[in-house]
Amino acid sequence: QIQQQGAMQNARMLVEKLNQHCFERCVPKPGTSLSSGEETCFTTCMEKYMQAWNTVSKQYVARIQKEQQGGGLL
Amino acid sequence: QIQQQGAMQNARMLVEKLNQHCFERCVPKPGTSLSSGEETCFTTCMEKYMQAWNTVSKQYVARIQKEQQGGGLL
Amino acid sequence: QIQQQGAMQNARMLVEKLNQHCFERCVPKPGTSLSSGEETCFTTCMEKYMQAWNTVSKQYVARIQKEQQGGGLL
Amino acid sequence: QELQQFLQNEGQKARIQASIHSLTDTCFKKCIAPGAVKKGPLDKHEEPCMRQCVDRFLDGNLVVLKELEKLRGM
Amino acid sequence: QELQQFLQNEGQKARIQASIHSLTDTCFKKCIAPGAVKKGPLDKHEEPCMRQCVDRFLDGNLVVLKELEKLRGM
Amino acid sequence: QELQQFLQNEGQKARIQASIHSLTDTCFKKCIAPGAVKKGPLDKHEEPCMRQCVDRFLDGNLVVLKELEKLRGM
Repeated sequence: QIQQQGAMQNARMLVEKLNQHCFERCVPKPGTSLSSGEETCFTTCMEKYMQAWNTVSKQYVARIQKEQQGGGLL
Repeated sequence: QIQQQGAMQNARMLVEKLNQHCFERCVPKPGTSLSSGEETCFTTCMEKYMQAWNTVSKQYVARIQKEQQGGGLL
Repeated sequence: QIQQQGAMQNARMLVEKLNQHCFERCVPKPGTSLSSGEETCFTTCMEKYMQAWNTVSKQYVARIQKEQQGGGLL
Repeated sequence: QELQQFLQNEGQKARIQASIHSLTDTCFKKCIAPGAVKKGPLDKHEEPCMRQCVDRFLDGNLVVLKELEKLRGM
Repeated sequence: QELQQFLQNEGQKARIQASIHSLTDTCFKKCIAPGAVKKGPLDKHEEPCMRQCVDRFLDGNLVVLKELEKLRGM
Repeated sequence: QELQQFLQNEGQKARIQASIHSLTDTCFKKCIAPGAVKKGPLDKHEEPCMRQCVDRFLDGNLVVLKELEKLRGM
């Protein structure tokens, strides 16, 4: 159950960071409604951010594994 | 008691953010003492920040309630 | 044991902030390897940051102690 | 079981409070002109700006949530 | 009861440590010129700047606390 | 003892996840041009930039760790 909580917290954190980040970028001056340009920006930004997170995760984990193996062999 | 702790942590967090924020704004270059201009800036900044927090709290909670009702009706 | 954990978390936090900060400063555009200039920047930045943290710690604790004594005497 | 419900509610409350703090910070930066803060309550530009900032932020969240559901459905 | 006291003290210690980390970050940005960091220990501008930054930050805190007490008294 | 091991592993996992979130944030700012985000997947500049950003960040960490060990040995 602790593991499940960990996964949920991880997903929640991603969505939180993503919202924060894309809001900063896509809505410099909040108006009376979200313009269609701002909405498009949100979806584009969200896709990019999730890909970026994926890339970082893979690269990070691969590097850590490489370092641990290297440490074990030396 | 957990509820009390929650309220206290909330107040503490507000004061912390406020201090952080108003220090950034009011004291660009820290000198040998707080000038009276910097002191005035602090009180003004603090009032604004607390009002801003109030406005955000109300708007946020109202919106969440509206969405939950909407969700219930659909 | 809780105290030990506290000390370890403190050290870990210092290293984390330091890495974050010095990376921002020393590597504006990440390339295919760390240049020797970037590496030098990292060691210099690290030394400065640790000294800065030391100075802040001393000044902060001294001030808090002074205020508590003052409060006790008044 | 009641205890678990209670703890969950407290957890949710803590998350909402944290969102409000972070949103106050974000919107304050967008809505209160940089530099010295003007004396007095939120003025006729600042107050609606803060409210709209909250609403557009939550609009943005909805866009993201909808997209995430679309991705899930694929 | 002793355990509670112990946990409270540990909690306070953790908060002070967190403040010191955050303040180091804030003051480093204000006091150590952006761009490449200069080699060597904190120089004759950086060192007093860091100390004054801590003191002015805590002065600011005091201004805020006094105002809050005034508001409470109303 | 197994429980302790389990909790330690979970703790380490949580720290790695937190690092990945923070690094995504840092590298997104460095690698995805400010302003409106371009539609589509990470392009041929963004993708290697994100990967190199992770690697250079971890290179930087290593430099810091090595320096810390040198300091310890003195």
